[in-house]
Amino acid sequence: MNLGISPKSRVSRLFRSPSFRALAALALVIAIGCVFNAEGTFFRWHTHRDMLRHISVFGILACGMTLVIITSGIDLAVGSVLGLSAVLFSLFSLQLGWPAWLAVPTCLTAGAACGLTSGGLIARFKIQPFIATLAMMVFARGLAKWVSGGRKISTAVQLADGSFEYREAPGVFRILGSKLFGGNIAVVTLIFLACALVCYVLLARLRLGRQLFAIGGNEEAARLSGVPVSAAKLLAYGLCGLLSAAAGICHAVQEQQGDPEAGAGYELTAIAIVVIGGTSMLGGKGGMGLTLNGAMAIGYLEKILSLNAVGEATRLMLTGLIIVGAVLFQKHRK
Amino acid sequence: MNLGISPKSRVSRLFRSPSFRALAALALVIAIGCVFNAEGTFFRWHTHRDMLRHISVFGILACGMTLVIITSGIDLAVGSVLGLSAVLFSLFSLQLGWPAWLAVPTCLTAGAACGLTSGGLIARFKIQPFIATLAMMVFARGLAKWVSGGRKISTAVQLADGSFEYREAPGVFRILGSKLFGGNIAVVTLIFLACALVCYVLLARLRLGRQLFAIGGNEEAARLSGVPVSAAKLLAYGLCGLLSAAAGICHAVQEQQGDPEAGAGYELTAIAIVVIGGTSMLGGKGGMGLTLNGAMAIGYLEKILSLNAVGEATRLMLTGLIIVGAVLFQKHRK
Amino acid sequence: KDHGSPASSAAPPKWTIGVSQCNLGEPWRVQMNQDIRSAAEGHPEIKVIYKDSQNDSLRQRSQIEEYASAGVDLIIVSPKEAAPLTAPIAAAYRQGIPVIVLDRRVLGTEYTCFIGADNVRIGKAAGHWALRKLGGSGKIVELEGLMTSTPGQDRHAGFREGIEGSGLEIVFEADMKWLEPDARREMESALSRFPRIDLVYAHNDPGAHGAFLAAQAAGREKDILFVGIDGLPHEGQVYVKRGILAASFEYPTGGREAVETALKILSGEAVPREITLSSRVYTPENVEAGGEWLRDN
Amino acid sequence: MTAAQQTAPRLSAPVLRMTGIKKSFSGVAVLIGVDWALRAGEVHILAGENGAGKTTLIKILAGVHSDFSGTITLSGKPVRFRGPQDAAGHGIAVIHQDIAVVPSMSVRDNIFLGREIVRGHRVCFRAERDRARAVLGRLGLDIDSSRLLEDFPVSVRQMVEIAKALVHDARIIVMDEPTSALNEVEASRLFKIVGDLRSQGRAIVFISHRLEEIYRVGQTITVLRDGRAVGTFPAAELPPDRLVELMVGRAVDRLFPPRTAKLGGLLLQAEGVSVPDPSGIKPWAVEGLDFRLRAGEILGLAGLRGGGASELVHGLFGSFGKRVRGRIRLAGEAYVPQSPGCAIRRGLALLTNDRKSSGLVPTMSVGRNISLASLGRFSPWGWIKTGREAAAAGRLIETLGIKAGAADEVVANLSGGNQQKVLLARWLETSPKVLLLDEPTSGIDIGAKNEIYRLLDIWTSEGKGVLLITSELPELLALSDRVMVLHRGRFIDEFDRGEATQERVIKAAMGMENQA
Ligand SMILES: Nc1ncnc2c1ncn2[C@@H]1O[C@H](COP(=O)(O)OP(=O)(O)OP(=O)(O)O)[C@@H](O)[C@H]1O
Ligand SMILES: Nc1ncnc2c1ncn2[C@@H]1O[C@H](COP(=O)(O)OP(=O)(O)OP(=O)(O)O)[C@@H](O)[C@H]1O
Ligand SMILES: [Mg+2]
Ligand SMILES: [Mg+2]
Repeated sequence: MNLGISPKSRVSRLFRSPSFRALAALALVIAIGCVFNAEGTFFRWHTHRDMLRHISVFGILACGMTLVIITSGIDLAVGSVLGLSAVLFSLFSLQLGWPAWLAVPTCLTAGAACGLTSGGLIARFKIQPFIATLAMMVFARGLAKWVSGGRKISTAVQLADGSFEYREAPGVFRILGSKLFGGNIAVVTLIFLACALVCYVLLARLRLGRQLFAIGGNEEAARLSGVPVSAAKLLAYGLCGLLSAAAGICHAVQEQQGDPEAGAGYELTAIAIVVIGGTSMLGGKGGMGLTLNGAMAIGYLEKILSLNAVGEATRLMLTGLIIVGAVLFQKHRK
Repeated sequence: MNLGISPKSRVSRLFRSPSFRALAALALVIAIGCVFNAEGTFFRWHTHRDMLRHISVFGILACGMTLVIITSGIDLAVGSVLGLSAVLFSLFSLQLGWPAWLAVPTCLTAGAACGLTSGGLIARFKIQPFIATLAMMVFARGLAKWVSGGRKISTAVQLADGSFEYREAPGVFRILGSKLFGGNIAVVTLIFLACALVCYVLLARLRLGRQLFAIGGNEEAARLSGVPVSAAKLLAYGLCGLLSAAAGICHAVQEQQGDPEAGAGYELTAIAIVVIGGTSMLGGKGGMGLTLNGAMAIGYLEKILSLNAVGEATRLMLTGLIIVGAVLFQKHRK
Repeated sequence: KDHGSPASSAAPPKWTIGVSQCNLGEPWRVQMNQDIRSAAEGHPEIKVIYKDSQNDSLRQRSQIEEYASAGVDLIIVSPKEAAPLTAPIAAAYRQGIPVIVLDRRVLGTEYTCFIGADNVRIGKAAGHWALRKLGGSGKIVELEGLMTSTPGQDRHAGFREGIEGSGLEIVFEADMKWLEPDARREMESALSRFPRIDLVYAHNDPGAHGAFLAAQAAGREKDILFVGIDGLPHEGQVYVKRGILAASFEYPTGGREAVETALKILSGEAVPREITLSSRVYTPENVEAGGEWLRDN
Repeated sequence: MTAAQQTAPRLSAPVLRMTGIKKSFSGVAVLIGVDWALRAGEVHILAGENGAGKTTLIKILAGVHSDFSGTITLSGKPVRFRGPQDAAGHGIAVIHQDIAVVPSMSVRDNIFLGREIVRGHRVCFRAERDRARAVLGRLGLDIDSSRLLEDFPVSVRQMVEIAKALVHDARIIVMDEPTSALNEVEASRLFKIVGDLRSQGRAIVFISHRLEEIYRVGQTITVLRDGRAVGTFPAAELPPDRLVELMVGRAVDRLFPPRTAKLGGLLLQAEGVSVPDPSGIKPWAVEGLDFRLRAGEILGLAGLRGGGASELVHGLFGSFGKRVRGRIRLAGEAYVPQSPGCAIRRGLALLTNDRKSSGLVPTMSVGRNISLASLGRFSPWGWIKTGREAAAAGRLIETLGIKAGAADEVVANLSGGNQQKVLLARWLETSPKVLLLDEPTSGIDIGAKNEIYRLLDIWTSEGKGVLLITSELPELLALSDRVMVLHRGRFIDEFDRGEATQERVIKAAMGMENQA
């Protein structure tokens, strides 16, 4: 039987590969940007730099979300864990004056603990991921408000007499919130790219990543092939929590404060990034490359609408249309 | 081959049946209410009446969401379509003075059109439900803002000279917003129950219902067995849109205005109601009885926390804990 | 302090006040509850219960019904919406429970007292201030609060009225929905498009702060004046002290006034039907001295 | 074997003719011009090796694939189906190879799926229940039709798939490997039904890889090879050897190669093993079982549905966690089933009988499916050496003759038999000591079966032990050194190679003490 693949079909397979199709969606958005370039502003580097800075926090959340979605799960708590971590980090660094080497790991641990808790409920008690992480989403938001007393935690410290005193933000805030390479790229963008790289390696090269794909593809088959399903799921949610906490730190350093409301609704954006990239909500398929693409597509879309100062109503309608357009463009390329 | 089922196992099957377990979760919440009864307030009928009135709008959304989730889909647009329909209904009734028999069907049609559009993208163009309805969610919100000019549409009509004149709300607003049977039950609650009944019959008795279950259980098998998969999905999303529009009308009559921001975030609550009831996000399993239970559980949970004036942070944390508790309680009954 | 020891808390509270706050997601509203709490602290004769309706008028409506049926002695409500809350407030009022409406109005007259500030007036004052500061001409970026909300609309309308007929030009406006990250993103776009921006008018202080951070990142914060609204002690006022904002216009919460009025009502004194709060402007010059009261102009 | 042929009403006009059928999947041609015709009152066999295109041809007929070239003529009129519903409307019922049932629905709902009995739009439950009971009774299945199908093993699912086709009055009934999960008794019942249908003048298309079945039911045989119809023959005129040669392209001299492995020391020793019933209907699926397996031995497990053989191997493998009772020694050391991972490390391998729900990971490629159970070996310190992984997968694809476009082809695109080989490859890659094989040759073609039998002999010669479950009795008898028969979870009888006959095994399996 001749099942050899002709050169032509190899090309057509490239065109049909998910990564290529994801690129097509991004290309469409960029093309729109080139047309509506706001008097050339779209062609300047700092527009792109700002887009990358803005999307970084969402991108970090999307990295963790990718891991979880690949196991055919979902994590609704990423936004709340971001808020919790932003509050904790500000509290430790700004108000209690902890050094960065202590504050950062503590926050990451707290985030990972939230993720592990959801993961435990899902893996051990077989609660549906949507419910378990919904509960965590509400709980972590409550915790953030409780820790912060419902107020933003900033460099303004309340003194005994009720007046406020302003303190200098510590070095870690300045460093993480700054730009590098002659102001050409934000540090948070580098953090995002580093997270993406780590997740990429995990998914593409590490045993754990392969196990996550197997779980998403057919959990029972994975279990019977010796995949430690519970442990792998636990790790996926734990990592997702950890990355959410990292996003929270990035959010806090950019805002120079910890807002207990930070990250509300971000879970939807993070999921949208993952899915627009081309990863399937059903699990077992996808990857970090796609998520990176999805992040850029959403980032550019927002940037273009913002650059052109499109009014809110029109902006929303256009966003809806362009999302559908981009996804259709992905599908129907030949 | 004697594989007859003993009476004992029939009882244990009842205990393990999803409907029974859903009731267990509701029972847990009600038990909490009986303990923390806010000086007896929990035992008065109007507490329950108000809870029912409050949960009705969410419940109607959850009815439509149940249909969609059973096909293993999701509809994120319900909240936005609610907002759009609230705006349209207020515009037609309050500002343009259309009679109810014209305004109500027009709004329902608009909602159904939104649902059918998402359904078409999903069934015909094979876009993932999450993405298609996310796009619709954004689009419908934009449309609502555009139609309303970004303002709430109320009985205050701006005159030519810029001043406002208050008009009497038309009869339909008063009737739908009122209570019946000696003020013992709100009209919107009756609308909710009617919607639930219709959906119950659809799912449990009609051919379409069975097709939806089959699609959710194994879409490929359903297709091979001759189920008109696309048409059934289209109808499910269409009905979900229609019910969202009905919820929008109920929202508008209660608020006495059409707020273009109405329903923001309601989709999460609607999904939570469906899933806490016991319907699986994976599709193919569940039912309206469960959703009704879920609506009551969420409704009572909110009511109890509100009656006891629990603080914001504590309220959120308790909500998270009780959701997990209720779901675990569902699982671990013998 | 020894809670609950019979010696210190002489008598149990005489009156119960129910507070219904429409949303605790905004710092300004957290501050309002805080103000109520600190004002009530000195009065052991009242007990205050707080409920938060999570930005949902129907939920707030249930809360008012709950207070009415629980028979509290007075209700303080900061309504989310006028139309949907008019009926339940009127019902409670008719039942004989005094109701103080804070910040946003309800329709009709069936309440005891309204306490609030005037967003249009504040917006207009900001406009006048910008006009004076820029000397009649300049390019302005307006970062709007949620434009479907009345405060957003009023702050917008007032500001436009304030700068009407002058050479001030609004070159860029965007809805940042009261959110700092959105404000920063919109400001970045404005900065990339316009080489010259003289003033940023944001409908709240976090918005102005987000805009400042964007400008700082672009190295242009020195060329631009940032104006915000709200003037909370730990937010706007601190920003002004640090030189981030050129001005922050106070939007008073009325929490303290509400408690004072409530005490008067409960002890039988007559109160006016409407109390309009006056507000202050904080600038680097006057912030240490506690700001300057806005005069009507 | 050839009893059914004489009564065939010969040479009526064809009810169905497919001509010049061509179909390719994303550039790869699968069918390159197939012509054949089907007459009423005949059972028409489609034969061919795995991946020859039988299922693809059937799916075209069933309206599943609508983008093909060629023509379908139904009773002289050309037709083109827009979808499965359309085909069903033309009187075509199909039993699909990858059993198209919805596990989360009840048996009854599955049987009437797509063709509910309705009054207006309301489903008539009573009518459906009665008709379901009738058709299940015909198939000899005594189950409560309101129970969920997921409570039942794959054999019941297959019966339900058959029942689906039978409740509708179809002119043409297509059966794509309907017996792959059925045992002897159930299969005979099906053949009787097929005979009845034929005498009613229906046309039946039957696909099977079991030679004896082909000759038992079929009158006409069409052989497919490499996407072409090689020829159509009356069954009586095509001797089995020739059929095999036509399918495989070479002669298979002995289907069952002689056993050469020498028995070695004790490998697996079980005393008083009890395994819980996964569906929870009875407390134990297997109760108090003792057995031994020596190195180099193939121990056949026989029994009817509910006999407990599948549960036994699952229990040994740790699929049910630590709930298995009894003392087990593996290669001389105590072994307690804990989890599949543990079992794999101890040298056990389990090929399940349900490749779709518990075998394949459909979203993954062939290569990754193969390496899944032995990932640890390719990933020291957790880092996967993709080169070594691909090389190993390539080797096995070669050894087992898996027909896949490439090692990175998605496994869901493979033909059924090739998917089964992928699973075999997965377990071989773990280099197990004891192979637990539950229906290892389900859906595999003659040529490949022959290869697998040869491999089984080689592996046992290397000292591996095999627990073999298969519903194909000839296979069981030819391969097993010993056959152990279970009845309702208990040991009932045991036969050595010499004493085991089909009759004695069936009798024992039905619960009759067998002392002849
Ligand atoms: N959806 C698909 N996409 C790509 N290739 C496919 C698809 N379905 C089938 N194929 C390929 O078509 C060929 C024929 O498959 P088919 O299932 O028709 O074989 P078969 O004769 O039924 O084999 P078996 O006896 O193993 O069931 C195989 O090589 C298979 O890999
Ligand atoms: N006809 C039936 N009616 C009801 N339940 C059944 C029936 N057949 C099987 N079951 C249930 O399914 C469970 C699993 O069956 P099963 O797979 O045991 O047996 P098996 O020994 O593997 O047979 P096979 O040789 O067909 O694989 C049984 O324990 C039983 O509870
Ligand atoms: Mg096949
Ligand atoms: Mg079995």
